Amino acid sequence: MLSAGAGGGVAVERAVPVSRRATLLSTRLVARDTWWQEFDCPDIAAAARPGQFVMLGVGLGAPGAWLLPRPFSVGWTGSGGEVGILLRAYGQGTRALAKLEAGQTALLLGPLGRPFDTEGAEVECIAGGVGLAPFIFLAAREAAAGRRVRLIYGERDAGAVFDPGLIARLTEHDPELFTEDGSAGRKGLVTAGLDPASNALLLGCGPTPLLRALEAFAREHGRGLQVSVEEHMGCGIGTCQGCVVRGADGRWVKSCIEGSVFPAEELDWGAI
Amino acid sequence: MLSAGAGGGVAVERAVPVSRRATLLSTRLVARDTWWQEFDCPDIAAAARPGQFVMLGVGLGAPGAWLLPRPFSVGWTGSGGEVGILLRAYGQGTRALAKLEAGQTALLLGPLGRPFDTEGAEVECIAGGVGLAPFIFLAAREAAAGRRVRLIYGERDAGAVFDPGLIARLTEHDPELFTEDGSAGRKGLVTAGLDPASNALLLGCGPTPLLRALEAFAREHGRGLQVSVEEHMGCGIGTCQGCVVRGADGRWVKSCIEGSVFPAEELDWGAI
Amino acid sequence: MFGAEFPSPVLLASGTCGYGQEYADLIPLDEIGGLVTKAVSLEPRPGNPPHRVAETPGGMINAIGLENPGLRGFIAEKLPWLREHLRRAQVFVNVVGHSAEDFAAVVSGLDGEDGFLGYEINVSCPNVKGGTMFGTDERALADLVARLRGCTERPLVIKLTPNVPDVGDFARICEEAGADGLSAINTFPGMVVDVARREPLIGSRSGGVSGPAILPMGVYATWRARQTCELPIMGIGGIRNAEDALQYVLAGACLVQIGTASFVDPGAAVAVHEGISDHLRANGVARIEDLVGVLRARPGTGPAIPAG
Amino acid sequence: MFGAEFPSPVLLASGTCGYGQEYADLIPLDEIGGLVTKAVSLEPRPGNPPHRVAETPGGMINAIGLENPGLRGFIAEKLPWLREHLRRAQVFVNVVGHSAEDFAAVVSGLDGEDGFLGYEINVSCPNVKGGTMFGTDERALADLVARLRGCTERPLVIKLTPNVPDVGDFARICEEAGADGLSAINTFPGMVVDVARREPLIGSRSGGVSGPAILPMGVYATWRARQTCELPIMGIGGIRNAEDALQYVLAGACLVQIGTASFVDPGAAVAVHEGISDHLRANGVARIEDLVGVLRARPGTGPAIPAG
Ligand SMILES: Cc1cc2nc3c(=O)[nH]c(=O)nc-3n(C[C@H](O)[C@H](O)[C@H](O)COP(=O)(O)OP(=O)(O)OC[C@H]3O[C@@H](n4cnc5c(N)ncnc54)[C@H](O)[C@@H]3O)c2cc1C
Ligand SMILES: Cc1cc2nc3c(=O)[nH]c(=O)nc-3n(C[C@H](O)[C@H](O)[C@H](O)COP(=O)(O)OP(=O)(O)OC[C@H]3O[C@@H](n4cnc5c(N)ncnc54)[C@H](O)[C@@H]3O)c2cc1C
Ligand SMILES: Cc1cc2nc3c(=O)[nH]c(=O)nc-3n(C[C@H](O)[C@H](O)[C@H](O)COP(=O)(O)O)c2cc1C
Ligand SMILES: Cc1cc2nc3c(=O)[nH]c(=O)nc-3n(C[C@H](O)[C@H](O)[C@H](O)COP(=O)(O)O)c2cc1C
Ligand code: FES
Ligand code: FES
Repeated sequence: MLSAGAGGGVAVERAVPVSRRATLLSTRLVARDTWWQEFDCPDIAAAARPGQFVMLGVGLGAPGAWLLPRPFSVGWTGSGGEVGILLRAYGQGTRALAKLEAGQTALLLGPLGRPFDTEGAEVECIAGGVGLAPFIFLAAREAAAGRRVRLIYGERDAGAVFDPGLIARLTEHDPELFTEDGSAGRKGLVTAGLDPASNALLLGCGPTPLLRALEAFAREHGRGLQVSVEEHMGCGIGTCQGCVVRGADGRWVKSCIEGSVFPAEELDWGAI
Repeated sequence: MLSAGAGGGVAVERAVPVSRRATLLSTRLVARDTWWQEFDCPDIAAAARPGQFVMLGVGLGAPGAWLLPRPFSVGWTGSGGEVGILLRAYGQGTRALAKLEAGQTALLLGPLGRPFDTEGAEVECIAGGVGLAPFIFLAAREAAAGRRVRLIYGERDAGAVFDPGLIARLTEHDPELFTEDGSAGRKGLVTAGLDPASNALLLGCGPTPLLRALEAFAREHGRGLQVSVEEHMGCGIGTCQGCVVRGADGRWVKSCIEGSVFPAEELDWGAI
Repeated sequence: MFGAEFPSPVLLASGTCGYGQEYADLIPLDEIGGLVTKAVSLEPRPGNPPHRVAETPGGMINAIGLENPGLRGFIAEKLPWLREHLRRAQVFVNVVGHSAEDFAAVVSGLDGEDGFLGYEINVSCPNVKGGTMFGTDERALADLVARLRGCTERPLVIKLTPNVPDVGDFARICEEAGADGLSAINTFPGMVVDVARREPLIGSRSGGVSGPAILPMGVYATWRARQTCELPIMGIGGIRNAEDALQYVLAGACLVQIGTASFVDPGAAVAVHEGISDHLRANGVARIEDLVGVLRARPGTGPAIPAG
Repeated sequence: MFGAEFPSPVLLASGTCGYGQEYADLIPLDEIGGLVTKAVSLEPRPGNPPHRVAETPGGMINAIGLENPGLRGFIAEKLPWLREHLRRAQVFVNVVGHSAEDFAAVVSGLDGEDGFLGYEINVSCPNVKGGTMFGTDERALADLVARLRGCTERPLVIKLTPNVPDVGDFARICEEAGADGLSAINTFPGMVVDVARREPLIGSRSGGVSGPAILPMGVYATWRARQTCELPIMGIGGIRNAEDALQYVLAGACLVQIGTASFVDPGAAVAVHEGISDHLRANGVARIEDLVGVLRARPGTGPAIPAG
C-alpha cells in the first residue's frame, strides 16, 4: 500500500501508516538519559524509510496512566522486523516511555511523515543530539546498499554521546563526533564539521539553532538542504492540524505529513 | 504521641497518623487477584492496632499516573518494622497498586481509624474475603500475648482462599474455612460457623451482606458485635467528610475516624 | 435516529478525524457509526500559530483556530471523498461562523450536496456582533438555531459548550428553536504556562481542554440536557472505552463521539463499539436504546447540594 | 498581601483540610501560608448521603453537601483550636449561604472573633431566591459582595466558580462591588455513572470535579481574572507541585491553594512551598511578587480563536 501522501507537493512515495501494539524486545541506556529501544514491529520495519517517524505511546488501558503518544524518528529497522528508537528522556512523556521494560508492549503508529529524498545524491548528515536517530537508519540503509554517507554528530559532552560501538555496529559508519566541551571527539559545534568545498546534499536533524545554522550555510554556499523539524503533534497522521510550521509561502504546513522532513526552501525561516 | 482521636465517643487510644514513603519489601500473589504486600514502615508498624487501616498510594510524582490513595486494613506488623497488607485487585486503583514491585516505594498514611476494642474479652472473628486482613493482625497479636481467638474465614471458592500456610505462620492460628462452593474447607457461608451457645465478642469484617447477617445474629442472641465498614474515602484523617455512614442517631459519622470499626449499635443498619 | 441508520452508536468527534480520509486507512469507518468533520466555515481559515496542542493532566489542550478550507474548499476537496468512500457510516458536517449569516451561508451552501447526513453546529466561537460566544448567549443561540432551521430540513444538531451556569437551559433553548439534536460537550477553555520560558505554551495563549479529564463534566452535561429536553444527544468528552461511553448512554446519550482517545489509540472508536456490543450481549439488552437515560436513583437520594 | 504576612504563598484549600487540626499532626502548618477552612454556614448542615467522593480520570469528584457545624458550632468547636495553635499561618474562613442574609449573618457573627484573617466567600451554591448560583448570576453576586463589604473590614475574598462564559466578567464585578481579592477556581460540576448498577456513583447524583484534571482551566481562569481586574488572586485547581503552582503565579496569582493533592500526599503543600523557594533561588528572583502575572506573549502571537 503506497500512496503519494496527503501532503502538498510531496514527491517521495510512502506507505500507508498502521497502528500496532508491539513488544519492546530490548532497551538499553546508551548515554545520559538516553535509551535505545527495539520494538518487534515487522509492518512498520518493512515500510519505514529514513526520515520517517512513529508515534509511540502506551495506549488507553494502562490504569491511572494518561499519555499522548510522542513522535520519534525511526532510528533503525532490523531484518527480523525490529524498529529501533533512540529516546532521550526530557519531560513527562519521554520519562514515562523511557521506563518501558523489555517484554512490555507499546502502541506504535507509523511509518509517518515524509522521508528524506536522497535519490542518487551524495549526502552529508548533520545531527545534533538525538537528531542522530534518522541518520543511523539512513546510514545503515546506505551501507546495506554498498554506499556511504558522511555522518557528523554533535553533543554537549561525552556523557551524552550515543555509544559509538553500537552506532558502528548498526550503520557500518563511524560518525565524526563533536562535543561542545571537547570531552569526546573534536571540540566545538557540529557545524564546524561542514565542508564549504563539498557539493553534497545536506540533511539536518537536531535543535532549532542547528537547523538555522545549516540553513544559513546552505544558502550561502548554494547547497541543497533537507531538515527534519520538531513540532508538538496530536494525531501524527494529518487530521488534527496540531503540528503546523510556517511555510515559505506564509501558509501553515502540517509537519506530520508535509514534513517532518522539508527541503529548506519550503519553510519560512523567520518563523522556525 | 497518643490521642483520644477526633471522633465522637471513641474510647480506645490511638496514635497520631504519619505519612511515610515506604519501600515495598516483598509482594506475593497469595490467591486469585490477591497479593500479600509487606512494606518497610517502622513508624506505622509500631503504632498500629488491629482494626486500623492505612491509606496506600503512589504519591504525586509518578509521571502520567494519577491515583487517589485507597484504604487497606493493616494486615500484620513485623518486629522489623514491616507492615503487611492483603490486597485484592478489584477496580482501577487496586489493580495499579497490585502491580507494585518489591523495591518500589509507595506512600502510606497511618495508622488510621478506630481499632477493635477487645480488651480482655473472648473474641470470635468472622471474615469475608479480604476482610480477613485485620484479623490476621489481631490473631498474631493475641498469639504473641499467649492468647487465642476464634477465626472464621469465608471465600467464594478455593481459588480465592489466602494461602493457609502463610496465615498459620503469621498468626499461629488455623482459621475455620468456609467456601460457598465447598471447594475448600466447609461448604457454605461463613455465618454457618457462628455458635449460638457462645458468649464471645463478635468482630466482623467483609462484604455488607455478611455484616448485616452478623448484626441480625448478634441482636437475636444478645451478643456484642463490632464491625469494620467500607466507604469511599478522600483524606482518611477526618478532614474531607467524604467517608460518612449513617449513625444510629441519624447523623452522618465519618468512618475514617469514628470508624472504620464501629460497635454495631452505633450504626443505622437500615442505611448500611 | 435522525432519520438514518447508524451501524454503531460510536462516531469520531469533530476536529480529531479531519474529513475522514486519514482514518479510513487505519480503521473500518463503515463499521462504526460515522464521523463529524472538522469545522467548516464560509471562508477558509488559516488557524493559529504553534504550538497548537499539548498534553495536560488526564487530557490535552488544543488551539487549532478552526483552520479549514472553507465552504468551497470543503465541497471541492473533502466532500467527494466522503461521498465516494463511505457506505454505512453517517457524516455530520461541523459548521462554524462568526455571525448568524456566516453559519446560514455554510448550511445553505452545503444543503444541496450529497455525502453527509446533517449538521453539527459549533457554537463555541465568538459572535462578532456582541462579542459573546453563541453557545453562552441564550438569545443569540435561539436566533441562530431558528435561522438555521429555516435553511435546512436535514438533522440539525447543536454542539453545546459546557461554559455556562446550566447546560440544561441551553439544551431547552435549542429544542424550542427547532434543533433536532444536541452534542454535549465541546472543550473547556484552558491555559498551560511554560514556566521556564514564562510564556503560554500554546501559540494563541489559551485553548480548549479535552480528554478523560473532562469525562465527568461531559456525563453531567448530558444528564442535565436530558432533564430539560427530549432531543437525542450525542455524548462527547473523554471517552476511552465502552464503560466511559455507557456512562454517557445511561446519563441520556443515544450516540457517542470519540475525540482525543483516537490520538492515543487510533483503534479506540472500534474498541468502544465492540465493547458496547459485548456489554449489551452480556446483559441481555436487545438495543442500546433500552439503556439511554435509564439511570436509576440511588437509594436514599434526595435533593442535594452538589459541590463542596 | 491582605494587610498580613504570609510565611509562604501556599495555603490549604477549603474542604480539604477541615479546620486545620488534623493536618497539624502531619505538616508544619506555620511554615506554609495558611489554610482556608471548610465552608461555614449559618445553621449546621448535615451534608449529602454517601458515596460522597470517588476518583475520576486525573482528578476526583466530591459531593459533601457542605456539611459543617454551623456558625455557632464553628466558633465553639473549631475556632479556638485555630486561635491557639497557629502563629504565622493565615486563616480564611470559607463562608456559604443560601441567601445574602445567610452570608451576611455568618460574616457579622464571626467578625468580632479572633483567630482568622479574613473570609473566602463560596458563591458556588444555589441562591434560594432566584434559583441560580450566586457565582453565576452577575446581579446576585454584585449585591452579595456589596452587602458583605458592609459587614466587615477584614479581607473579603470571593471564590469564583468556573461555570460561567467568562470568569473575567465576574472578577470585575467583585472588584467593583468592593471585594479585596479573588480565589480561582472552585470545582466543575460532574457526574460519574456506575455502569454495572445503572445509577450515579455519588449519593447526591452529581458533584464537583477537582484535581489535576482542572489545572489548565484554573490557570486560564486566573489569567482571565488578571486581565479584567487588579485584585490579588489565590490560584486553585489541580496543583500538585511547584511547577503547577508557578503556572498560576505567572498567570496572575499571588497565592495558591492546594486541595486534592493533599489527599494523595499530605506533604504536597510543603513540597510546593519548598519547590517555589527553590525556583526563586535558582532563577535569582528576589520575591515571588516579581513573577506574578509576568507572562510574556509568545513571539508571533496575535488575536486568536482559542478552541477547535
Ligand atoms: C518528527 C519528530 C521526530 C523526533 N524524533 C525523536 C527521536 O528520535 N528521539 C528523541 O528522543 N526525541 C525525538 N523527538 C522529540 C520528542 O518527540 C520529544 O522530546 C517529546 O515529544 C517530548 O515529550 P516530553 O513529554 O518529554 O516533553 P514535554 O515538554 O513534557 O511535553 C509536553 C508536550 O510537548 C510536546 N513536545 C515537547 N517537546 C517536543 C518536541 N521536541 N517535539 C515534539 N513535541 C514536543 C509533547 O508531545 C507534549 O505534548 C522527535 C520529535 C519529532 C516531532
Ligand atoms: C477501612 C477499609 C479497609 C479496607 N481494607 C482492605 C483490605 O485489607 N484489603 C483489600 O483488598 N481491600 C480493603 N478495602 C477495600 C479497598 O479499599 C477497595 O477495594 C478499594 O478502595 C477499591 O478501589 P478500586 O480502585 O479497586 O475500585 P474502584 O471501584 O475503581 O474505585 C473507585 C472509587 O471507589 C472507592 N471504592 C471502591 N470500592 C471501595 C471499597 N470497598 N472501600 C472503599 N472505597 C472503595 C475507591 O477508593 C475509589 O475512589 C478496605 C476499605 C476500607 C474502607
Ligand atoms: C485537536 C482538536 C480539534 C477540535 N476541533 C473541533 C472543531 O473543529 N469543532 C468542534 O465542534 N469541536 C472540535 N473539537 C472538540 C471535539 O470534537 C470534542 O468535543 C472534544 O475534544 C471532547 O471530546 P474528547 O474528550 O473525546 O476529545 C476539537 C478537539 C480537538 C482535540
Ligand atoms: C472534598 C472537597 C471538599 C470541598 N469543600 C469545599 C468547600 O466547602 N468550600 C469551597 O469553597 N470549596 C470546597 N472545595 C473546593 C476546593 O477548595 C478547591 O477549590 C477545588 O478542590 C480545586 O482545587 P484542587 O484541584 O487543588 O482540589 C472542596 C473540594 C474537595 C475536593
Ligand atoms: S499531528 Fe495532527 S495533523 Fe499533524
Ligand atoms: S475520608 Fe476524609 S473525612 Fe473520612
